[in-house]
Amino acid sequence: MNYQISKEPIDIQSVIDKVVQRNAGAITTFIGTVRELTKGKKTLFLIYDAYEAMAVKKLEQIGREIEERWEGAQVAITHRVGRLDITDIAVVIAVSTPHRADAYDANRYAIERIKEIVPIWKKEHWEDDEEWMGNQLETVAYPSGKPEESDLNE
Amino acid sequence: MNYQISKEPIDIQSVIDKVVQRNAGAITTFIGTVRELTKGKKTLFLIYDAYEAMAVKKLEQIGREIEERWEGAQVAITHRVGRLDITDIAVVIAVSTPHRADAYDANRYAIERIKEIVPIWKKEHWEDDEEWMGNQLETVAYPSGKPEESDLNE
Amino acid sequence: MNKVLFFAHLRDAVGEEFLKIDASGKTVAELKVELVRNYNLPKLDSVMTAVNEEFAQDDEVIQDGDEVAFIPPVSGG
Amino acid sequence: MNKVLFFAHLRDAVGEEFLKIDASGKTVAELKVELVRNYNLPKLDSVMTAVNEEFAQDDEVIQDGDEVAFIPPVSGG
Repeated sequence: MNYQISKEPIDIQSVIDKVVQRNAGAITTFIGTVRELTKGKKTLFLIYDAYEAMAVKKLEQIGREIEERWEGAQVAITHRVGRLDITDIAVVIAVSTPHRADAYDANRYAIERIKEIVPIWKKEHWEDDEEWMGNQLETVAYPSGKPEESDLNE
Repeated sequence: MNYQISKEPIDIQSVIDKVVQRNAGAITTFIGTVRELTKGKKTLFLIYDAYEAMAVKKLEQIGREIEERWEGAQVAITHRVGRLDITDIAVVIAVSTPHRADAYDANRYAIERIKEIVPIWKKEHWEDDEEWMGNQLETVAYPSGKPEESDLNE
Repeated sequence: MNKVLFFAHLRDAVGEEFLKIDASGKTVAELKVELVRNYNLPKLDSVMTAVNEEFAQDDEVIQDGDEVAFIPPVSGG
Repeated sequence: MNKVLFFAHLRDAVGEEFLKIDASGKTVAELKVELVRNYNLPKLDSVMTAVNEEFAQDDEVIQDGDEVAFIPPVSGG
């Protein structure tokens, strides 16, 4: 159960515990939190929704990609769904590796891939508006507006 | 108290809690753990020792360096001393920033700086030997064998 | 019959989490055209499709019983 | 008088956590030479020095009451 979609608040330590291994010298975590201000606009809260069964499969795929690229890596990812307030945790990614450089690189890879291929969406609620966000509005965009075929499947 | 030397096991969550902020979109942590195998040699346990008062000052310096380089960054670091067994946690670095790329880069900067300027030493205990390690044996070396003057003080 | 799922702004537009449609024998592209004709669906060009929880290309032919999902640009993380 | 601290393999060599020495007026380099002469200290070339918990250069002059520490290459993290 290293890859989960959770309706409840995420316990960071329990995600980390899944990647503890005797040959890890480093564990990195990425904790995505709800930020109040984006380009001067004040977020009140977010709603995350997921195509849950497929999202878990895609998180598993990302984990396999990492274990193939970074030798000895172990990965665990939990993504929250539902309503999240400012500073609440949306996602926790834990990666353990023998050496520290890999732990940073592999963790970074995981969050970028989540933003490309995992069917999860957030709806931003501001004081006077609300909108489903797509990643065309984020800094990471699909090449040609959608994932390349090679990105989508293993 | 964002920078500490601890004789007790480090509680990861309590380090993370110190950097939670409303304008963080990302928190990264680095957790350094005791690895069993290094180049085929089996570690039994480690002893960490610190020049504690100076180590805390140097951790604080690293935090200030990060807050100057990465806007909006908040940092907390706790380093353990004493005897550590395999998988035990030697150091936890937590960095929060508005955007995720900075959280990875600033965190990586912290661990590299710790290995350069913070007066902490580890003694490796193998089955038939023991030795104080210096970072000349690690992948990161001082240029010219010791830190440049500009590296040492603010 | 096929279960066709909608998410994010598509769900708001359709007003349903899913529809039961007989799409068997149609390609993904043909089903998209049909849905745009029958519902007020915006932006289907940038919407990906999954068949049985795996991304599918526009020329994939839908089989009876396949679960089809329309995947707007994702925004997790 | 000055408190002079040793760490890691230097502490093992000296056999003490610190010594009480009158080093005032001496440079860091001069103190190093004196210590190597009086104790079986290996590898002082790659050892840095801190005066009052701040790194110091070899030409820094030690004042009465300064705390001096010899800092072998560090290995934390």
